[in-house]
Amino acid sequence: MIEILWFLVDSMLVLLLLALAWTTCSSRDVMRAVTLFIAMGLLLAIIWARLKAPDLALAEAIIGAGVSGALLLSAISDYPSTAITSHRSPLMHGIINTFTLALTILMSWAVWHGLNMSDGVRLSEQVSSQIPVSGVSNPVTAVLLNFRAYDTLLELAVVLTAVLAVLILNDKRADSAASSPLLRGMTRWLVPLLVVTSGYLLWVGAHAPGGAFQAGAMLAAAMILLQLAYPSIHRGFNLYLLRVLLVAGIFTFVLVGLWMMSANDDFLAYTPAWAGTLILIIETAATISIAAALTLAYIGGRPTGWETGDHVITGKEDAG
Amino acid sequence: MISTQLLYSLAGVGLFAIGLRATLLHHLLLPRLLALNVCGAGVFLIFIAVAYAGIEGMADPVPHALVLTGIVVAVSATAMALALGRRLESKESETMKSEAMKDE
Amino acid sequence: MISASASTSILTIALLFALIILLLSLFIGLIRAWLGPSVEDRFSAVLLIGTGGVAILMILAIVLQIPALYDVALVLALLAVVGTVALTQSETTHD
Amino acid sequence: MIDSLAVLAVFFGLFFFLSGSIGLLRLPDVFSRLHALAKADNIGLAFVTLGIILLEPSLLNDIKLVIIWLLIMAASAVSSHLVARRALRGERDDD
Repeated sequence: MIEILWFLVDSMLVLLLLALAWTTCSSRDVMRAVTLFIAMGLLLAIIWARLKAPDLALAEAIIGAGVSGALLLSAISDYPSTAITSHRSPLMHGIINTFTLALTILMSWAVWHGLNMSDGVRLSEQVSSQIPVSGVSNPVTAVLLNFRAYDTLLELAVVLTAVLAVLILNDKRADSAASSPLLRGMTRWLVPLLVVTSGYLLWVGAHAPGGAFQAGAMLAAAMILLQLAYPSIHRGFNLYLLRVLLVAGIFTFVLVGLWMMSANDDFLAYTPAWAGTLILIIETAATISIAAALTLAYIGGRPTGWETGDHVITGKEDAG
Repeated sequence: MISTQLLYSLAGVGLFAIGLRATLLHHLLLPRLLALNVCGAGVFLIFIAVAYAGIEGMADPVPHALVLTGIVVAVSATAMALALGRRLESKESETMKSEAMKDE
Repeated sequence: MISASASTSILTIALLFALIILLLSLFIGLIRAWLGPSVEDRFSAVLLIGTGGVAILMILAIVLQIPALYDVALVLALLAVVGTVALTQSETTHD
Repeated sequence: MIDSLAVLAVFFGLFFFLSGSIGLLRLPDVFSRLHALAKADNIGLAFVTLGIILLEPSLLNDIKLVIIWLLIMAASAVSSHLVARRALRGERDDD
């Protein structure tokens, strides 16, 4: 009985997901596509929760539903036409459809075959045997910042490269119109709440789902909300500080790595006794860098006065 | 448990296929980016479905960490692609303006 | 002992039924997102998915015994606002 | 006993969710649809939260659940306002 009900729940989730994906991809209007895409992000967060991946559910709820939705929506105004039309010929249409169908069948067979093969050595056993020396008790954080710290270092580099490209390519978008007083009122109590939640996610990441990425994206969402409610707030940014914050994560990471190399002969090989503290230090710096990067990506380019550094001082303190 | 894994993996394959088809069909940047993101979500779903170990069991944390990295990289790549598209759009409108000037 | 586990499984079955009904209600809401006709109609469907998602996450937290899902529900409640604000503040009005 | 009370509360909340989404589908314009949505947001989620609080033993998580509910209440009020404002603006543009 319970199995059948679970199966029903699973099939409804899958059906909803596929329907949303299909309508997102076949929309004739950009606004409709983006709205459905945000709905798909919300649904994906539920699916990660169902598949017992709460870390991912957190990240998807923040990034999929909040940050990337806001990014795409602000980008809509960059394009003069929002009607989606396909310029492919009927023949090309047929070729693409056949190709996709063939690929789908091939991949389905591969997945079916792969899942029916005998279980090899699962990495999860190795991970859980090494958790006690990792300095944290949340396995995902242990993998990200201890066992596979290289990956995370390079990931921060990828984020930095992407935001550098954004900064090189464009000036920031024109300020949008003023917002409603109710929104500004809500922002005043919601933003502190978002910042506190971000700190909570950073702290809790050591022993429960959470961590630097979720916390950083949360902080970025707070900045995006501020930007939406007070469109001219970016004029108050301290641009020197912003530059420092942008590279703080990767700088701290490399510094810790080199320090540990002098002690343990290996880059990023933490001394187990200090591992917990070191991971928290790295995560704090990474949180701030990710938040700064995503905020700049949302603004869409260089803030006013980025090259010269003399920005318009409005008396507002920099928040991030 | 295997049926749950199979169901979600096949859904991931379906998601990937839907995204791929739309990426190939559209020619505007924004819908293409959306479609590519749908593709990525399909890949993530296959990873997490394979990591799943039943209602009672503990899921494998390694794919979770990989996909977490993937989500952050995907959003950065999207931001970069949007910036490229915006630059392209402004260059195009500039060219169109200067051509219109020449015609007059 | 036996009666305790029996009542747990009855509870699980009831909560799974609740999940199915919630998903059904999301599905009905999504039809509105597909039909439109105006942008605002789609937004209200997204709002419904946000609230319904919070309810689903709460129930999943009990059924799967993962208390961390309350955090996800909290984050979803917070971020649904950011998403809606981004949607309503965006400039385009055509559909 | 507590379990059955909790399930009762959850299903009572689900009734509002289901009627909210049916309202979203059936009602004629954006503003009445938003009104239907508010029922799901406020009363529906309130009873689901109540049911989950009865099932959740940890006091800390109970507090978290109450915070989520309060957040959703505030968020739904603001979001509905923003969506309705946008819809009104669009109507004025058409004239």
